[in-house]
Amino acid sequence: MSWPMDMLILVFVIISGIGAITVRDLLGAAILFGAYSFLMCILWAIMGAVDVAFTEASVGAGVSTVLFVAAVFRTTRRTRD
Amino acid sequence: MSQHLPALPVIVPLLSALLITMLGWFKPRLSFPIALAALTVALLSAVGLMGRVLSSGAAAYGMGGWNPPWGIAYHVDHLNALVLIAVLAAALVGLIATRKCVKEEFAERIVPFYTLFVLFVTGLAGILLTGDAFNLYVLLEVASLTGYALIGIGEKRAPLAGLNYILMGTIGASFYLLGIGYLYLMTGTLNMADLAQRLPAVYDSHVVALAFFICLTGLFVKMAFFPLHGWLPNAYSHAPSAASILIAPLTTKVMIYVMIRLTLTVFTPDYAFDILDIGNAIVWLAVIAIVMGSALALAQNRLKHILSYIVVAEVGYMVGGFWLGNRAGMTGSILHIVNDAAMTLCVFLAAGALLTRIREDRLAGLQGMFRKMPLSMAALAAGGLSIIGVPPTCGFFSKWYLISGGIEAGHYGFVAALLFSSLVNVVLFFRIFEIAYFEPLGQGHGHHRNDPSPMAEAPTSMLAPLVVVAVLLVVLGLYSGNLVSAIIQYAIPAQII
Amino acid sequence: MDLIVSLKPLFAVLISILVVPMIIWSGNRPNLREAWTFAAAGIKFLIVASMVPAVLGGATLEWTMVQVLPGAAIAFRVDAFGLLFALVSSFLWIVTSAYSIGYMRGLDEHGQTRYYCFFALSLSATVGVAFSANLLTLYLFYEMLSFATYPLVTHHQDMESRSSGRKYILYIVGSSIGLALPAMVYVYGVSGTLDFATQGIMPSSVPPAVLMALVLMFLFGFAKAGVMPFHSWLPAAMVAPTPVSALLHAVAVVKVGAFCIFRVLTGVMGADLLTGIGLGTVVCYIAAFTIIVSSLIALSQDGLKRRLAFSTIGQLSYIVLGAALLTPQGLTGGMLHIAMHAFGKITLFFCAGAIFVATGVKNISDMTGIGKRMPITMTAFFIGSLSVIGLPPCGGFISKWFLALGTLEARQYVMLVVILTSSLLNAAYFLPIVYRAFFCTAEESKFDNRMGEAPIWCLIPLKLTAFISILLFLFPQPFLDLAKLAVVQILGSK
Amino acid sequence: MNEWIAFLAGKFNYWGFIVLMMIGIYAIIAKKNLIKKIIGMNIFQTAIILFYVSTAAKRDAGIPIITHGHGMSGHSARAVDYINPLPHVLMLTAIVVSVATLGVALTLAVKVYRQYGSLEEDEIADSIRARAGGDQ
Amino acid sequence: MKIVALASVLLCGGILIFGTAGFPDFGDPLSPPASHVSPHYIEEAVAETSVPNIVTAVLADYRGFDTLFETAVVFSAAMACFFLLRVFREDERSPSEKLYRHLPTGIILRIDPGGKAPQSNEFEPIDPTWVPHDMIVKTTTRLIIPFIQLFGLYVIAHGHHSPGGGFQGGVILGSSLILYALSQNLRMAIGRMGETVSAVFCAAGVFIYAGAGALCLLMGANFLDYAALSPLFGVDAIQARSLGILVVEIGVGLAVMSAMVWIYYNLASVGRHQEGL
Repeated sequence: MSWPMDMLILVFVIISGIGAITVRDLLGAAILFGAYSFLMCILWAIMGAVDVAFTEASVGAGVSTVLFVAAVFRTTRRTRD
Repeated sequence: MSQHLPALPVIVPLLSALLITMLGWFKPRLSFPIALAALTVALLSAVGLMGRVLSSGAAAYGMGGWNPPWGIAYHVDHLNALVLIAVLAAALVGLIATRKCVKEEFAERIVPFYTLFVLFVTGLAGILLTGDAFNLYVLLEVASLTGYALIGIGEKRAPLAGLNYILMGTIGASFYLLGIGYLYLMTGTLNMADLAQRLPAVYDSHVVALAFFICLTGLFVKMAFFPLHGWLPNAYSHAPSAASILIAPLTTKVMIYVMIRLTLTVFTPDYAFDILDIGNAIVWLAVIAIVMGSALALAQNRLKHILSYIVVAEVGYMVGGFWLGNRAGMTGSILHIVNDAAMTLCVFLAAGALLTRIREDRLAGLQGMFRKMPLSMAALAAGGLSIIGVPPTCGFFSKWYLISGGIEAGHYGFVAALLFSSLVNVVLFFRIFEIAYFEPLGQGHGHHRNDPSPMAEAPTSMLAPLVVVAVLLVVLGLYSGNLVSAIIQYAIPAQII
Repeated sequence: MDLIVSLKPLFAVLISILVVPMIIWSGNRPNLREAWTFAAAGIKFLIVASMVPAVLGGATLEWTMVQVLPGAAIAFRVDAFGLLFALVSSFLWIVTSAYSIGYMRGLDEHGQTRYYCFFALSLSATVGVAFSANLLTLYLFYEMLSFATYPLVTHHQDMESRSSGRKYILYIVGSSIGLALPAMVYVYGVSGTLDFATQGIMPSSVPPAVLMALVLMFLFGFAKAGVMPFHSWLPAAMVAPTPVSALLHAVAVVKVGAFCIFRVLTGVMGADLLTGIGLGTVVCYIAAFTIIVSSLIALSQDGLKRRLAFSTIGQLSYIVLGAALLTPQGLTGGMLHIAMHAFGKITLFFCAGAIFVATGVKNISDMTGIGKRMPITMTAFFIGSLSVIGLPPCGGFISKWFLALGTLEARQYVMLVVILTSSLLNAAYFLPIVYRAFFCTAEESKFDNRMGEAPIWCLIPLKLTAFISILLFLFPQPFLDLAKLAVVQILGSK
Repeated sequence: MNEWIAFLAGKFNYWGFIVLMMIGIYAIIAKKNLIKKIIGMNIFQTAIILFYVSTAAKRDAGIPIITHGHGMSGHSARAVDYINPLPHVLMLTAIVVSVATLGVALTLAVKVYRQYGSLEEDEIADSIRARAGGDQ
Repeated sequence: MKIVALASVLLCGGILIFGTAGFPDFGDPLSPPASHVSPHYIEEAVAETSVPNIVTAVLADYRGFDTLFETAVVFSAAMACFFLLRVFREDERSPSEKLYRHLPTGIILRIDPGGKAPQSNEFEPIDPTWVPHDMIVKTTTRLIIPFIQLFGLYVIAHGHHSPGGGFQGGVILGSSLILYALSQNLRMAIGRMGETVSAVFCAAGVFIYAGAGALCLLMGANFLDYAALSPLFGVDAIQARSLGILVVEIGVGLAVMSAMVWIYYNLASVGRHQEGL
């Protein structure tokens, strides 16, 4: 594990996390959340937690995002905050 | 088979829940009998467990045949056997009583309803029995997720209340998880007994203190301890009555059990009461919880809202009693877990019975109910008297221990809060009784009225369990002495006096 | 002293609970329903009376039901004092049942089945209080009585009874939970037991200030005794049907309050302990205050039942005073007053009810000349008044005599003055009624000369109680013996 | 100074988890949109997972899969060579729990939307008030 | 509100940062987690369970009970979504207009509210939100879905030796079906794997797991003690554990796959199972 890489990805994770809760389009938020999950998955892979990373890739970045998109599709994309 | 008893109260309901889905999907009529059988077997094995604990002391069970620090162990002693019986019995009675109700409210959803409910009980039973801190989290999630669904299915504001419950509940559970993580980081183990052994070495580390606080905060959210109670009133009062009957008596009590277990077994009383010395502060929080819960209950004008806020106040009783840190207070707290389960079941069941005949639970709608539904109202009165704390109902005796614990600890604020809350309960319940007793045509002297409006009681399948529970309140009260001397006194560590 | 384990006390308490299902079951057949009530009342009295020989022989009957707390059980114990009280209340239940029939049918009241049920429950609770062996059992039946009487007080179910019921519950339950319960828990905490004992159970280590607080908490906590300022529920509760006021608010409920205070002062605190630190005097003065002030208020009341209510408040404090004197004569007087006042006051209430049934009149100012209309009733009223004032030839004289002796014995001369003043005041608020009823000119009279008494079911009980009031003056022996024995049991054989 | 840097760098993953947790809680409390709250809840959960995974880390150790495979009879694996597997196991569970919670939460959000036509908390509160007013 | 939130969040973070100071260093091999319980797993897992992937060994055996309930959580989530969303009576708020496609020609009919729906078998109802699918997407997904599913099966089966296992495999299998629904439409996916199948499979998956545990109970050992199954498998106790893990992984895979698909069906169609993403 290399800590500069680790730290860099951590920063990206935080950025995408902040992005996911600030962006004013819920679909965008859902996609950013997917990105967040995927970056997190990379972070864990780097930290050697391969199984967790694998699960996060399929569950967090995959199914969760799809569920978010489905929910947004069934509700609304607009939001005021 | 008897060595497998600790596993049965969890496994049997789990398997049955799956059976309900697999068989009930094709034959929905089967779901109720399976659920009934499952809970009965679970209750019987819980009683068996209690017998075993009484005769030969605490028992342990290693899941998967692995020994504790490596595998997950179940651990049964007086404390959790008692709470387990209370929880399973309350669930069983609730299940029987709500049969008609469920049929009406969830016409096509009977199968998922019973599946979720049995899973809910599975989760609670697991929480009570497990001796592994992380396993507790998983079971907590089983119980919570099913609880969210059962609450969110209601009409009107229920989905929103359910969503709020999810958000708060998840924060609570995650805090607990984080606290366990801190403990794991400091000790490297998740087994409760093992944790208790390895923790003393790191007692001086503030990480352990932080872990304790985080866990406690999480549990406070889950048990709706004021001011973290926000989710409870709406969730319980907007849930369909079948769901609130089944959930309200159980969740908060089990969470209080977890708090007791964590403090007594994992952190040991020495740490919680002497090293951290936070007992006094938490009792003051409980005082606030009791006072605010009671005061907020006064401000409500719907039956189920009132009952929900009473639950909030009762949580304060149990938390405060436990943190008094003396034997009387803890006895009161543990006794009150059992009693409050029965009391809450009784009043919510009575409210459910009333709601089968009146659609709106505004207090004004209860006029003349004593004549219309005398038995249901009598049961509500019994529950109310028990919550007020009138002998010989069980509520009196737990309150007795709590008050004497408060006096013993010199914590007169807590005593005052308990009395205040009792008085508020008097006002609350007599307001209800008054409305239900006085009838719409209450003008003049009421002479010459020979046309009693027809009685319209709730269905017998609901009424019979209700009456049984109401009678049980008195029986529990009369035998609370035996309960304390045979069981509860062994549930409290000997070093607490 | 012999201890006899006996189920009798339990049966005496349970009999009127067991009859409740019967009453409900025969709710549609009034005659059968009232027969059940009579049967229960008769059996109850017989059970209680059957214990008299044993108790007079110096024995105590005991029955422990269940051990609910370590050192405190739900248990019954019949001693002389408890038996005296139970005897009075169970006998008066028979009489009141008869009166109820006349009254309730005479007015064609609604909800009569409910009425008889809760009446029976109240009597269970009353006898339970009388026979309780410890403070916990006492409290249990005390609360049971509070809740069982609520439907009776609010029987009319109109706005007035609603607000009275509210006041009733708030005062009675509020004070018992807010004051008596914590005091009781404290007593349990320091002494580890709640059983009544000959010289009390309080350990000597408790500081006087705490004792003082405890005594006051009990005194005001058992608000049924109507010690001021916790008295105003009683006038409010007069909205109840008159048999309820008669039995419960002149005998059972209020005497239960006084009985509780008696028990606490003598059985929990202990006479020697209280005398030692002069606490009895404090209670004496509180009682004296109530006696005088309530009599003064009674003077200004126009409603007959309200005047009787304030009179009751004053008379109750006589009993408290008797207990607080803590001398043998004083205690005897207090106990006797429970019985004597009961018969006198119930006669008065019966009369008030009979007047209401026959004429519909409630206020004293409307009763001018009623003596010609209802001579029997008003004669009984006169006898009752004499008994309550404490004049011979009525039972009330005897209890007041002992009370007066008690004040001398305790050297509380102020109390003697209080008793005498109060007797004067009693006369001042009762005798004008009698005077107004009989001695008036034909123009002043609001009634024509026709005789028009209340139904026979109303008349017989009030004649009976009036007669017994006189009889008790002539033959006070049964109660006097019990009271003397009780004093020995309370103070220890000195 | 160096100690300070070592302190910061030695635990930087923990700082990351705290920041993410704060983001999550902030979103749950302050955001009015229900979906945003749910995203916040998920971020909060992942933060805790990150914490656990960080506790598993071990310097100079490999992923927790025994490389020799079967039949390694002679020498057994040394603990220092492999990353601690236990937190990974726990976190697999936690991830699955979080997706399950997410599913139920989204379901309820959809239900709420169908009922009130909005996902904004304040608008929903307005419409609840309007309906309550309409009742009376 | 925002300021309160910010303040409480900062307070919370501050407390946590304060707590972090007492942590063992990141990656310290001597920290308690690295030195107390976990070395046993690392050193003994292969000998005791014959599974080289320690995570799998711990997941499905040492802490198999956790995993059982984790699967139960997924099951209850799926059940909860069904319970909450599924619409059984198609009455309220039917869409204002309905679209039908004439299958042989692909022509789309628009029926106004109140209009009579075509009765012929040649018409199929389609979503009002429907947009014509892109041919490239359709064809590509059709091509890759079998491979995704194959990979999913591999992940389940090879969980003993490489990262993966029931969960990951189940999710991948489920995603393949979701992808199918996304690229075609929901009705076709439901045609492939109906609601009954998903529900029963989901329960059956958990049942396989719990049943395997209960079977051990019946064989006289503790719950989930796969070693007791060795007579059934015909292998020694250690190998039986390995096989037991495989059995439960299959159960997990089945349950998770159906659960994911089922949740998606209900969420994407708001419980109508008619139209959706």
